[in-house]
Formats: sequence, C-alpha cells, structure tokens
Amino acid sequence: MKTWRSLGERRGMVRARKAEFEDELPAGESVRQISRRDFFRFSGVGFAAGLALGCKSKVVEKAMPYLNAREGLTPGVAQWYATTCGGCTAGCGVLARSRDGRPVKLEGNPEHPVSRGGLCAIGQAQTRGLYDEDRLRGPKLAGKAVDWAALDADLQRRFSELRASGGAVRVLAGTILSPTLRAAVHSFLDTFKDGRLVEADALSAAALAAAYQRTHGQWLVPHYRLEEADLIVGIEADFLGTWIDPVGFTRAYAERRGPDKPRPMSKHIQVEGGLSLTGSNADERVRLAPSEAVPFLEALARQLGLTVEGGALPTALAAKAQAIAHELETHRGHGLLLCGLNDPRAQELVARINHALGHEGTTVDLARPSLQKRGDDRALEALVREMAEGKVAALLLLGCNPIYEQPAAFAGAFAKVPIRLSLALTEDESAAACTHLAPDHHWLEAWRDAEPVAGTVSLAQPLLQPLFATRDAVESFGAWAGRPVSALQALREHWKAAVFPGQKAVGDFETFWNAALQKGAAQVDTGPAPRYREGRVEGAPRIGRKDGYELLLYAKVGLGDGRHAHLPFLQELPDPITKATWDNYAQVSPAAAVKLGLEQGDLLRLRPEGHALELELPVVVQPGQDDRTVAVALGYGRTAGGKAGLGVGKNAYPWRAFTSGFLAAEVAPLQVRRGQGRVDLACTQDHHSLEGRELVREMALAPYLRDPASARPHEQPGPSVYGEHPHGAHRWAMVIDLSACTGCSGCVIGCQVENNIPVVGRDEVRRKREMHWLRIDRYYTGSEAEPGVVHQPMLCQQCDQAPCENVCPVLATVHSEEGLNQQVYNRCVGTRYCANNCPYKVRRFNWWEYPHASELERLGFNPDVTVRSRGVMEKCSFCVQRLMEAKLTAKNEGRELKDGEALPACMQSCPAQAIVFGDMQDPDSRISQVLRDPKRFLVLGELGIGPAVSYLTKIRNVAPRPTEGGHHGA
Amino acid sequence: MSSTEHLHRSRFRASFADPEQLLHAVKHLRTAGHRVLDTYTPFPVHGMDEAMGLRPSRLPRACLAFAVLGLALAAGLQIWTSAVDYPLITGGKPLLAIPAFIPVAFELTVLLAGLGVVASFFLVARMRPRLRIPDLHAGANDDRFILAAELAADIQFPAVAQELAGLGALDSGLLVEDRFQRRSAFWDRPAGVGALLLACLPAFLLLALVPVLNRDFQRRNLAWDGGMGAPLSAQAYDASGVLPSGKVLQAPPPDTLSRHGEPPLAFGPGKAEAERAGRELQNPYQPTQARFNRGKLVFERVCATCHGREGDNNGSVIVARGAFAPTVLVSPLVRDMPDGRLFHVATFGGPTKMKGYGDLLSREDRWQVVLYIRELQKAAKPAAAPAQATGAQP
Amino acid sequence: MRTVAITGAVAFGASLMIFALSLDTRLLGDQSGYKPAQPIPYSHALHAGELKMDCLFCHTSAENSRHAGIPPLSTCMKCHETVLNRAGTPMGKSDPSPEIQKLRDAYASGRGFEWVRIHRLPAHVTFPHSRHVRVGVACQSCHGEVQGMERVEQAMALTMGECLACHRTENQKQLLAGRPPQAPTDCSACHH
Amino acid sequence: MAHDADVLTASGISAAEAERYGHNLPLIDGNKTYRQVTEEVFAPTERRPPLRWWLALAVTLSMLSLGAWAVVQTLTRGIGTWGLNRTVGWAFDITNFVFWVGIGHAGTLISAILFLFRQRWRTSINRAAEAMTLFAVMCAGTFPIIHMGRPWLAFWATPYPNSRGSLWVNFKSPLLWDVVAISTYFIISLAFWYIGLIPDLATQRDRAKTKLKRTILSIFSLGWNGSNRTWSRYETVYMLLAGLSTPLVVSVHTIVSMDFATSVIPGWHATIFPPYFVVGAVFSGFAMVLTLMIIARSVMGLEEYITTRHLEAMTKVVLATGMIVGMAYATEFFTAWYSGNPYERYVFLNRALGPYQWAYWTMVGCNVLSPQFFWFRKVRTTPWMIFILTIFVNIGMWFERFVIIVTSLHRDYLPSSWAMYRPTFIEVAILIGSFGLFFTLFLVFTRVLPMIAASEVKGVLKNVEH
Repeated sequence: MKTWRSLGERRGMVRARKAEFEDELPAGESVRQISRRDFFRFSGVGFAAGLALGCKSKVVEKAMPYLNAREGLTPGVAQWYATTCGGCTAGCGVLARSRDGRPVKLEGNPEHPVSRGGLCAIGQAQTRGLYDEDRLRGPKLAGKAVDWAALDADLQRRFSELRASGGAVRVLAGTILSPTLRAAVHSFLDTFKDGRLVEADALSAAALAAAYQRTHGQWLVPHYRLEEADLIVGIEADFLGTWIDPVGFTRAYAERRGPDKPRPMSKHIQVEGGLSLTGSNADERVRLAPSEAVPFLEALARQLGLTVEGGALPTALAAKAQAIAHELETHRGHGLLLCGLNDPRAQELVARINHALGHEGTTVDLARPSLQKRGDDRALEALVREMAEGKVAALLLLGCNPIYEQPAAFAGAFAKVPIRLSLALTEDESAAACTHLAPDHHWLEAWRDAEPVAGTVSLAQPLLQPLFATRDAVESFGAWAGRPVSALQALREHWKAAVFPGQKAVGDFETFWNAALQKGAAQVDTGPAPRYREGRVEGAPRIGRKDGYELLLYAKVGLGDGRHAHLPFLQELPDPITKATWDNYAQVSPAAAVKLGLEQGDLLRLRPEGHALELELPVVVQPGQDDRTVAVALGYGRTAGGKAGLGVGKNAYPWRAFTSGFLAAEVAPLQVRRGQGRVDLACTQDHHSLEGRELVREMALAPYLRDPASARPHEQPGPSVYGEHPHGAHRWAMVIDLSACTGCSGCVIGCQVENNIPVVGRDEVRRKREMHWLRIDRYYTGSEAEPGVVHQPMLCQQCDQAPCENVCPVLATVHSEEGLNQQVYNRCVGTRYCANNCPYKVRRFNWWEYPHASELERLGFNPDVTVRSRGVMEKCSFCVQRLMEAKLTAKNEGRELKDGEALPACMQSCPAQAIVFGDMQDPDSRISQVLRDPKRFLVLGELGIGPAVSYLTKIRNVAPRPTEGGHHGA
Repeated sequence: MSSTEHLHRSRFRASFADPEQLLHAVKHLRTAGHRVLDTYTPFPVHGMDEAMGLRPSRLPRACLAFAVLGLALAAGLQIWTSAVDYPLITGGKPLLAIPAFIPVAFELTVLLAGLGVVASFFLVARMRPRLRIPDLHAGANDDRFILAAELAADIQFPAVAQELAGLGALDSGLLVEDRFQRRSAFWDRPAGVGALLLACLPAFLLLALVPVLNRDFQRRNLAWDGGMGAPLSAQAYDASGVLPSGKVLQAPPPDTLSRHGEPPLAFGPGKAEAERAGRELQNPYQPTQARFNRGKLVFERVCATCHGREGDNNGSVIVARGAFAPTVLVSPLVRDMPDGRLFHVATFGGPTKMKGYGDLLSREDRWQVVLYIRELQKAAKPAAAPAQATGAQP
Repeated sequence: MRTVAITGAVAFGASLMIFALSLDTRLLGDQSGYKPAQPIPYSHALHAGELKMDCLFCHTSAENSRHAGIPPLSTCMKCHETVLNRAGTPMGKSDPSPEIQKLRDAYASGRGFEWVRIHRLPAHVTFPHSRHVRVGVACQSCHGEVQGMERVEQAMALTMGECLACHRTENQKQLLAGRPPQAPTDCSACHH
Repeated sequence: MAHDADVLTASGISAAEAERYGHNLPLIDGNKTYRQVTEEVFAPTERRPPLRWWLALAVTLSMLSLGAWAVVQTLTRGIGTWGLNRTVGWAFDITNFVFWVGIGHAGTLISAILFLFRQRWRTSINRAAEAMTLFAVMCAGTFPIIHMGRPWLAFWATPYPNSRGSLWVNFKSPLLWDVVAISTYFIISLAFWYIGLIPDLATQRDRAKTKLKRTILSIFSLGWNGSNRTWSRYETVYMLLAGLSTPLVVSVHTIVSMDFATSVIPGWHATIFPPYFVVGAVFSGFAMVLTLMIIARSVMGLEEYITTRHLEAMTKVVLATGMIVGMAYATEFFTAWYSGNPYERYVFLNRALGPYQWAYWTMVGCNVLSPQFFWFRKVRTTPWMIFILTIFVNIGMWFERFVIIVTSLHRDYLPSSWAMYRPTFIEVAILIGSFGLFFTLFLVFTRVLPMIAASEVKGVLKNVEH
C-alpha cells in the first residue's frame, strides 16, 4: 500500500506539470490525497508496474445512504431548480440541475422574462466557481482565519465606536442586483451617522444613466428592446458580447435575424474601432478610431435635425454618417441607436436622437428600465477623494474588486481607510489588502433575489448547503447592524412587503412565492416612464484625432470584467473573434501591422501618453479593425484571487482614468513601440480564410426573399451505394442556423460542463490540443480591411456513413440505430485513426491524464458522463446521456418521447436559438420542418458521408453585390 | 565406434568429396541391385531424387489443404463475428462487407498455408528439437557427400567397398546402427515431450482455479482495470472527502423548491391536523384503471405487508409474527374516514405505531393508494370487518 | 508414447484456454461471490424471505432512479421503532436485540451506518434500475435469490456479456411476437 | 578420414574467360572449396568479435537505450509527450512504421521472388536480407503498439472470445488488416528464414566446441542430418514458402497503403497507393540491404561472397524502382490536377510549396534524383558511392512517408483546423531507438548465426550464371 502511495504521488507531480495553471500550485497542495480510485488508474510508472497498478486493490468501498428519506428526493435522479445567475449583473434566469443534492449543470431558464432560456459562457461556468479550491474557507481577521463570532465581535466593537464617533462608513459595491441585499446594506448603513452606499462597475454604463438624468430627469439605464427594432445602429456597443445584458440582447436580436422569422429581418449597422463580437454579426460595419466616435455621433445628430455643434469628420466617415442617418430616418420609430461609450456627451446625443426618432416606447423602454448597471463613476471618484483625505473610517467591499479594476489612485487611498472589509469569495487583489474578510456564499449556496429589469424580480435559491464557513451577505450586514436575520427570512419578508403587493394576479403569498420559486421570477407593476426634457447637449464638441494610435479597451466574451479570471474554463474559451485563449494582447489592423512591421505574436509596448504604466503585449493582427486603433482586453493580469488567472495576460484597467467623472474605455493618444521578442499565442484557429471552399454558404436577403428556393445548394449528395441501415425508434438530427448564431460561445462552455471536458492549459492549446467537442469556426471573407465574418459552430456531424467508424480496429466507434456516431471510451485503445480520418476534425484525444486531482473540483462533474482517461478518443455525442435520460423518463411514464424533450446542452442554452435538434423520423417535429428549409446545406456533403448536422445559409441584410447570382458560396 | 556389436551386417556407408561422384555411385549401386537407403549431403544434390527413385513430395497438397482451411477459417470468423454474432454498423457499410474481408482472408490463408506446410514438413521429416544428436555422418553438413545403402542379397561388403573406391569414395564401411533413433535422451522422445507438457498442466490448472478455489469472499477480487473503471465524478452513495457528513448524498437546503417538485403540504403531523386534512383535502385524482393498477401495486408493495392484500389485516409480517394488529382497512371505521384523513395517515402515520410514508411514496402514489383502499372497501364484504379488532385503532 | 504426447498437448491447450477465459472474466472485474460483512448483520433472508417484504418496500428508488438504492435508516425505523427483536415482540415486552439497538442508536445519533458496497459496475457503464424494474425484470435475475441470503453476496459476474445475453433474448421474443425490439444493444445505451 | 584429399575449385573458368564472356562472372570469387566456405562463413560465429564490433555494438546499444527511455516516457506519461495534435494524429510513429515495413520488403523479395525467378546471385545475400526483414518488421511492429493511447489494451485488436457479449474486432478497419498482415508477414518470414537456417545450424552444431552451444544448436537444428529425403522435402517447402511469401509481401505493403488509401483525407485517398507503396518498399529495402551489405562485407571480410556483381545487380533494382517512385510522385500531381477536386489540388500544392516543402523536396531529391547516378557503371560498382547514395535513398523514403502522412493531415478539409506539427525530442529518440534496435539485432546476428547461407552457397559454388 505504501509503495503505491508513493508511486501515485509521483504520478501526481508528473501530472501537475501538464497544465499551465497547475504550475502555480503551491508545493504543499500538489501532494494530494490518494483516494481509492487513484489506484485504478495508471500512468507515471513503467508499463509492467502499470499493469500491476491497474489491479484493483482490495479496498472496501463504502455505501452511504441518506439518514432520512425526503419526499421527492431520489438518489441518482436529477432535479431542476429555477434560480438566478450571479455570474455578472445581467441577472439571467437559470435552471440548475441538481444531482444527489448538489448542482452539476446550469442552463438557461426559458420562462425567465429577461434571458428567456439563454445562458452565456460565464454563466455556464459558474458551477466551477462553486467547487473552486481557491475560495475562502471562512472569515479572516488581519490575515488569520477566525470564526464568525470572533470576526463579528471585532467588527461590532469597531462599528460601535464609529456609531458613537460618527465616522464615515462606506459600502463600495458592484451593481447590487438584489433588492433584499440592497435593503440589508441600507439598513446596515442607516445605523451610522455617515453611512453611504457607493456602486461602481468595472465595465460601467454610468454615462448612459447620467445622460438620461439630463434628458429625462432620472438616473436610469433604459431597457433596449432589440426584438422591436427594424434597424439597429450600434456605436462601440458590444451588446451581443459584454454590454449590459448580452444574453437578453442576443435573444431579442436573434428574433429578427433571419429571413424566415415571424417578423422581417432587422438590419444591423455597427460603428466601432475594433472588431467586436457584435460587429462581427453586423450587416454593415463602419470603422473609426475611438476619438472619432463622438464627432460621428454629432454629425449623425446634425443630419437628423438636432442642433448640435460638432467637429469636422473625414469625408468618408461623414458620408457614412449621412447614410446611417438616412437609414434611421427611414426606420423612424422602429430603429434603435445604441452606444457603449462611457461618455456623457455621446450618451446624451444618443438619448436625444432616440427620442427624436420616436424610439422611446418601442425600442427604448424607459418605463421598465434596466437595473443591471447602477454604478456611478462620479460617486466612486468622490469616494476615492474622500478616502485619500482620510475621511473614510470603514470601507466594505461587496461584489467588487476595486484595487484590480479601478484606477491606480484607488489602491493608494484605500490604504488610508482603517477598517477595510471584503465580502469577496476569493482572496482577490482587494481582499488581500483588507483587514477583515467576511466571505459571502457563492450564489449557488445563497437565497437571493435580483431585479435585472424594473418590474421583473428574479429569485435565487440555494442548490446545496454552504461548502465552507461562509456567510450570506444579507446575514452579515444584518449581524453587523445588530439585527441578525436569516437570509431566507429577510428575503421572504422583503418579498412579502415589496414584491407581492406589486402584482394582483395571485392573492396568496405562499402560492405566489412557490410559483416564483418554481418559475424563477415574478413580474410586478412599475410606474410610468419619465418625461423627456429638452435641453442643450452637455459638453463641448469634440474633434477626432487625425493621426497617431489610439487605445480601445474592451471586455472579452469569455472573461467579461475579469472577476472570473480564475476559472480555467473561461480562460480557455477561445475568443469568438481572435480564437486566442489564455491571454490578452494588442490587436492591430493588418495595415497597421504592416506599417509597424509586426506579425502575430510579436511583442508590442504600449503606453498612453501621460501614463507611467507601460505594458508589453503580443500582437494579434485583427482584420476589420480601424487602422489607428489598438485594442486591448480588460480582465487579465490578475495577481490574486485564484491560481488559474495568475500571470495570464496583463492588467489594462489602470490605464483608465476619470474624464469628467467617467471612466472611459478609449484612451488617446497612445505611444506604441516594438518590444523584444515574440510570444506564441495559444490560438485554436490559425487559418482564417475559407480558401475558396464552400464550407459556409452566404446569401443576401433580397435575392433570397425573391426566390427562397434559390438558396438550395445545387449539388445534393447522392444516396449511399450501400443503401441505408434501418433506423430505430428515433433518428437524431441537428440544424444550425448561421444567420442566428452570433458566435457567443455559450454552447462551448455548456458542452464542456455537461460532458466533463477537461481544460488543458495554455501550453497544450499552443500545441493545438484543446479538447472542446464543440468549437466555433470563424472565417473571414472579403478584404482584410472590411472582412465579412462567419461563425460556424462545428461539432461531430454524426455522419451516417462515418469515415471514423470504418477505421477503428476495435469497434470503439460504431453507429447506433438512432443515427448516432457512438464513441465508446472504455473500448478505445487510442490509435487516433478515427481523428485522422474525420474530415471535420472534431475528434479529441486525451493526450495526458488531465489533472482531476481535486475532489472538490470533481464535484462539478456530470455523474452521468464518464471522465475519460488518457489515451482515449472523445467527441460530441449529441449529449447522448441526456437523450437516454429523456427516453427513459418517457418510457417510465409510459408515453412517447415529446419533441423538444431531449435536448443537447448546446441547444438548450443557445441565447440565439440557432440550434434545432430532434427526431427527423417524426414528421411533425421542429427538426423535420427545418430540414425542409431551402437554406439548408451540408458541410462537405459532397463526400457522401451523410452528416446528421446541417446548417442554414447565412443571410445578410445587405444590398446584393452585382456579381451575386441566386446562390453563392463564401 | 569402438564396439562392433551394433554393426548391421547388411548396411554400409561411403563418403565422397564431390556430389557428382556421389550421384554416380548411387546410380551404380542401384543398378547393382543394392538398396540405397539415403544420402547425406551439405546441400541438396540435384538429380539425387531421381537417382534414388524418390517420389515427389506430397507437401504441396498439405499446403493447399491448409490454405483452404485458412481461407475457410478467415471467412467464417469474419462473417460470423461481423454479421451474425455481434452485428455492429460501421460507416454505413453492410454487415456482410465482403470486399473488406478480403485482406484478412488472404493473410490468414497465407499464414495457415505457410505454418501448416512447415509443420507438416517437420512432422513427416521427423524434425523436432533434440538435446543430443550423435555425429553419425561426420562431414555431411560440411564437405562430405555420404550415402547409406543396404547390400543386395548374396553380395559381400568388401566387394562393394572395392567398387566404391573405384567410384571415388574416400572411405566406406559397414553402418553403425542409427543410435539416436533408439537411445536418444528421454526428453527427445514423444513420451518425454508429452510428460513435459503434462508436468506443466497442474500449474496452469491451479492458476486457472485460483479465483475459484482460493476466494476470500469478505474481500473484493483483485481485478485489472484498463482505465475508467472507477468513477472520477461523485456518485450517489459514495463517501466524499469534501462534502458535509462525508458522503456524496446531500439533502437540498431546506425550503428550496425544485421546478417540478411539490410545494410543501400545509399540514403537520398529529390527530388535529389529520382531522383538518380530512375536512380540507380532496382527492385530486379520479379513479381510472391506470390509477387503480398503480394504487394496487403500491398498496401491495408497501401497505399490504402489514395491512394485508385485502386490507383485512392479513399481511405477510402479521402472518409470520402476529405481533401487531394494525387497523383493518375495510372496517367501518376506516370506511367512514374522509379521503383527506387517509391521505394524512399515509403521509404522517397513524396515532400509534404506523409511521408515515410521505417520505417514501410520492404524493400521487399516496392518493392512488387511497383510491385503491376505497376499491378494497367496496369489494370487501361488510360483515367481514369486525373479525378481530383487538388493537384496531387508526 | 505418441498418445501420451498428444494427450499432453491437448490437455495443455485446453488448460490454457480455461486459463485465458478465467483471466478474461476474473481479472476484468468479476466480483461474484463477494460477500462482505456489514455493520449490522441485516438479514435479507428474514425480511424478504420469511416476512415476504417486497424488495421495493425498502429499495424505493429502484423504480425511479438508476440506483436501486440503499434505504435510509428512516426506512428501517418505520418498523424498528416498534420491532425490537427477531421475534417481532413489540416494545417493552422484551429486551431489544443488540443489533437492532445498534440500528436505533445509529439513527438517533444521526450518523447512520457506513455500509459496505457489494455491487459496483465500472464507472463507464450506466445501468438504469428503473427501466428494468418497470418492465418487470425480477431483481433476482441479476442479484440472485436474495430472499434466501442471510448475508448478501454478488450472485453474478455482471459482465457485458450477461447484459447482452438477456437483451438479445428479450429482443428475439419481441420480434417473434411481432413487436419492435425494446432492449437496446447500442453501445451508447450504457456507455456514455 | 582424409578430408582434404580433394581440392575442388569452385569454378572452372579463368579470369580471362570471365572477361571474354562479360557478365558470365562467377557468383563467388576466390575459387573456394566447400571446406573453405564452411570455415569462412562460420568463422565469425566462432571467434571472439573484434573491437570494431564491440564499438559498433556500444553505439547501437546507446541508440537503443535512448529509444527505450523515450518509449518508457511515452508509456508512462502518455502520447502527449509527442508533438501530435488534434489535426495531425499520426506523424513520426506511423512514418517509422511504414518505413520499417518497407525496409523489410527487400529481404523477402530477395529470398522469395528472386528464388522463384531463379536468380542464383541471391544466395550469398539472402540470409542477411531475410534477417534484415525480420528485424525491420520487429522495429515496425513496435510502432502500432506504442502509438496507441492505451497500449496495455493492444490485445483488444485480436479476435478472441470474451465476456463482453463477445465483442470482436472490426474486420473492416485497415488498421486491423495491418495487424493481421504484419503478424502474418513476420511469422511467415520467420518460418522462411528459420527453414533456410536449419542446415547451417546443423553445420554449426557439428562444429560446436562447447556442450552448451552444442545443446542449444541441437535443439534448434531439429535433428538435421543432411539426409536427401529431408533435403527433398526441404526444397519443396522452401519453394512453397517462397511462393506464399511473394504475394504476401505484395499484400503487406498494399494493406499498409490502404491505411491511407481507404480514408477520405485528400492526399491519402489515392488509388495509386498500393503499387506505389510496394515499389517504394522495394526501393527503400534494397537501399537498406545495400547499406548494410557494404558495411558487412568489408567489416567481416566477405567481399568474395558479396561481390560487386551483387552490389551492381541491386543498384539496378534501386534505379528501376526509384524511377517508378518518381513516376508515382508525378502521377499524384497529375491526378490531383485532373480530378478538379479543390481539396486534393490544395494538398499537393501545399506539399510542394507549403510549410513542409523542405520535407517534400528532400524526398524528391533523395528518391528521384540521387538514384539517377546509378546510370553510371562506375557508380554502380564503387561501394562507397553506392553507400552514400543508398543512405540518401533511405532518408528520402523516410521523408516520403512523413510527407504523405503529415502534409495531408495538417491541412485537410476545414481551414479552421489547420495546424502545424513539430516533433518532440521523445519522438526523435524513438526513431533513433528503432535504428538502434535494428542495428543491434543485426550486429548480434552477424556474430551468432552464419550471415551467409553456407549450404546455398555451396550449392552454387560450381555454377556460373548465364
């Protein structure tokens, strides 16, 4: 036993070298506990010893049932709980799959009024944040672990002194989405003479709210209704990727993207410096440098008849502004202008244009405004000043990490606050500088609520008992206010008092409460919309810079503001545009790269003028980017808060500074010089052109509407010479609508979580060994300067005449009677022949025994899916475990399987609803209808391998090019 | 060669330095009426077969037979395993994909033909591993060409020796008995080989029987796992090193409500609550055949263990032990109870010994059991009720 | 002598075959016969045999879950709050059996028992009990005559071959009756 | 017994006659007696190896140890130690496999096909060439096993009754055909080689000085006594095995080529592959035989047995097959162009002009250009020149397989998955190790067994080829 133990430990260390993020493991932790199951696996000792290790030791296995049975609680049977995602401040509805009393998978809640069934990549990865080794295990006082009583005693003593002395107590929070928590914070602050809540977001929309304060007299962020818009003009607003409510926006946007939707296809024009995910989906793009955005808006406003002063604009841009203005005029009342600049003048211009064009009430909802971004940069600036002056006696950090994500001045001022308390879950940069740590529950352990959009209150219920000695923030504030209360109690009381009366449909609170728990949200009435006020646009007119580089800071789809940078899943999610993982970088346009003599991976030193901080970043040559813009992603360069995020990329937050009270993401001018050496970026896709291959079909809207049949591909693959094998009760098929798919990558992480797909680390991605079963191929068409972008989700095509199946010597991959291309892990000997012979290259091989050392992290594994050992091939199975479960349920209930009951994970959470899956033998199923769509085509159908996955031609709402015939390939 | 006891009086040998001479000598001896037994040469001498009058070997026929066997085996194996024994579809190809079977069929044909003909050769030429071989015909594997023959009747050896010398024989003499045919080592003889194999047998049998004979049923077998045999994901009933109470199975936090879960009942245990349930609760289900069947199934599985299949207190536990006397379900007392009260009893238990089954049986099942009890009561003869009402309390 | 050699060779070959087959089933996970002692000597022979309690009385989840399940102690306590010994004498009338007392103590203390797991399929196999129970496969067809076992032991090797044999027979029966086969033989029915 | 009484010269013709008849040169030089042949052929197995041999063995053993270390790394840590990725799933492993199988082909060709065609000059090289076949197939055979992700389960590729409902193997998989073909090839080649060895083992046995050596050789020589009845059957069996080996050797590389030809990958899916691979195998095999023989004949002093005439005959085979191989390369390009298949066209353009063009042009240079020197008789009869050129051919043929495997995979259908492959040190070490294994085995062979088939040479000692 002892020898084995040491062998296993050695193996553990060998394995620890494999993934990048494992390198940071403290030495003490890499010597991990050897559990029973570790005996069964071998790697790390010689082959003969391996055979010996493979022999199961005669360990006694325990069987530990519940002590008490409970109604409706069956081991091995999944329960779904409606709750609300706490991954960001969008407040999406989530269905959490609970197995044996712990959450294993999160999915979109189709009944949730805001997200309507979608869930983004960050949301999908949240269970991994729950089972995270880096979480704080309990409260800390001055760096030492203490129990809650000790922490509370210390705090009570200090707070009492402050209550007596009247010292200033501030709570600095990211947007507090939960009304109950907000109430708890306020009631805590009310116990002080000088207590105030300051909300500040890392990715702020404060200027937008401030603009509405000027135009409508109310600090609000409107709720944009993209589904109502015939024309969407986005200006530096990555609303499909990271801006305010990406999932809700994508869901609404996709409702109008496609020629065969109930309502006509919308047109989307994006004006931006970099190429954002949103821009990649636009029908038309206008490239401009960040400093030209406000002049562009001014020109637009003037064109639309507003009296605005404005600077000159280059002729080309002016013409574009005129064209867009014309489009907006045409779609008056049904257009929408969105702006992501954190610039009060820009936002006021947008607000006034939207008002002038009559968008309020249709596409801009002011009656039920969004509450997803409530941060006020000016309040933060004031707080920093206060702190620097030594006026703040206690600062409590709630759901924010200001030392990391706010300007450098914050850190200096923060040190002057005597009582610094953080409620963060991990010991992040700010928490590390705190005197008191009072870790909150992970949201999956907490009773919470959320009001993402006024009138829509969403409930969050815990999925398991807290794993660690953490305490709900509501309870913490209650305790410190001297009014201990349980979070559930506080929540129910708040709902009874504030939410329940807001509706009239249900008369009984318990019924209302239970319905809200099951549905995930409740809707209540709201007041009327604020009235418009005429006025002069604030601020001086701007003049766009004519030369020099400008910095554009943006957030990545996978990492957002960087708070989840310690989740390896998100670090390894390929950026939808650059396809790079595990890094941020300086994106420059191809023309700029030529001018600077740079190639992908070369190091570039960047420093905005007047800043001391210079960062050296690798270059990514980004087609479609403005030639003077250098784009850098925020959210990287974490120095604390979890090992996976440490040392990955560089932190660009400190470059932001308050300009007239707001933190702008655009910084000019920028000094650019070449760095030394180059970096091998971990990209999952290196080749961006389709090489003239008809792998993706595209078509303009007008010719399609004239003759939909013209979309049908000319060459239809003929029948197999062998004839077909009979199919069983079902025959599964999938169709992916390329017009709808935005490339948001939620499906990628959803698939990864559902199927226990390992994260491999930066080095392995560099070696092109990422494991994603579902990837999104991104191709550029057209010119480098103005490329068209196509996102094509690529997964196992479940071919009927699968080339992979023929070649496996041991029958580890064979066809099922339901048309699935089955991969049997336990039979696989790992010749990799199947992967070689796969024309789609969707098969993934376990090159190593991937590190699954942490028992805590393993709790997040789907218990229904085998965790593959090294040397085994794996690939998309159409989530066969979910199909089996759905079939089993139907059979156990003695009925036929209903259409839409069996869903793969990717389809379930797709915010754009771009994926249709079902039984093609059922003539009434949705899939059968979609399969008849003339837009349908097969990728590599000419090989005659009969893929079960097909795609719908991407329709672009553009004027057809003259050369364009009825059909056309990319 | 010192002893002459083993000399065959009629057999002799002669050695030559040149194959042509040997050939000539063989021809000569045969014409002279001697029987040439064999020749021993360092390489095959062409024309010797004819000179000795040997018939062509039948090994090609053996080769063909083995080839046919190989082909049949390959065809049979491939067809039977791929299309009959475990038909699995790969690449949409037919199960009986004859073209795909050709390569293996060919290889196995060649393999069996080759191995078969070699084995046949060894067998007919009596070639097998030997420990000791006397050097009977010295130089036959080097540079001597030797013949062995039997004297024709009436001819004496010295005359023949004379003739042979004339033909170029380097030496000749009467033949020493072929000793290794008789006096070879034991292990060189078939019996020795057989004995060797039989000697190994017990060891193998023992190894094969180890799992059967030497079993410690208290402990698990030693088993070899090529991978993925033990779960990495947390499975129900397993122990856990990180979850509270050390087990994977966790109770969901109190007061949470799953999407398709039942909201908590608005009743508690106790007689007062039972009576309130009787007043307030209605059976939400109407009796149908399906519900009757399900109610019967659940009743007989759980309730009947004590209450008896007919609700007559005749359950298997009662029959075997008879220690309690539960309430007779078909008694007028129970008949008169409202559905809600029966449901409450099924959920929270009776006032004395019966425990509630609300934790084990779904709400729907409990209502269906109530439906079934009503059917039982209808079916039971009213007179049968007050039979033995010793402890008959609800 | 040749006979001895041939006999030797044949016997040798046969024993090699037996050895190989034995390796294949034994070494690859056959645990039949495994009969560990449990924290208390719970007798299936008494409960399921003599008292004729239905298997699903205690193993309730077999009907709904992939796991047949080990009953929580609360299920035991449904009877054993009252029943204190093998004779079934009610509380107060006789001394409790020490083993039942252990059960009651384990329940009262909230610790429960750490049972010893007997049946375990490899992690790469999913076996849904519910489907099999609902179509009426007797528990005994895989678990053996549990109602006669004082201490439970694994009755069968539970190899894939055994699964398939049953599924194939069932499908043959269905086909002969003119119905579509119901027992899947696709790999991913069990391996995913 | 007076053994040395007669002095038979091996060939009755003088050098002048040989000159007159041009090609009718003796097969063996030096007017040898049978006894001389015996003495000279068995001498290396009977005396202590010279220092040169030990030095050579030290080098090859170091190579082998390096390879063994790399294989242990692979087995214990996983295929991740190699440079493969999701796009390029095979590279060095299968390249080495095909390379070594190809090397093996010359041995069988020399022993079986030349035998059937009654090319008697084969007798002095066939033993070594067959040994080379066996060693090459042993080298080749390791790769399909170690390239597996879970090599400990390699036995699953054999059809045996099992407890999994009897889950058999996929007889439609070319990889399974490979398994069967390679094992058949190895077994039949071994049988062929061993049958040929038996008379010489008997000679060796008779000459053995120690009891142990004699016993061992007695066991393996199966009681051989040179009886004509056995010789007669022996020749039948030898002929039959040659007849079986000939189609077998063609089938083996045909099947190996089907690993690629039956796939859907552009650059692999080619009907030309079977003949192209077989010829390539003969080409590389003969080059390897030449390389080895040129070293062996000089090191072991066997110039009179392996004469320049043997070398010249083999260079002609190399030249002919090299031109066929060159033709195949051209045909591939023509087919790609003529098919109009964009994927196919791209793959071939990419081979010649893409990132792996260095490998492609190395291949063309070595395989098509370097054999052209064999047009010159001077080159054909100068051992050191042949040696250098055949080394080039060996390199070229290794690259041929590398080019086919890697350049086809690294840019196939979907540009999104295109990727580069770079070998790791482990892979290079395994390649070196395979050469180490090959040469170690060969070195040991030359000292343990007669490198020249003495009985066959004796049979042709008096013959002149016409």
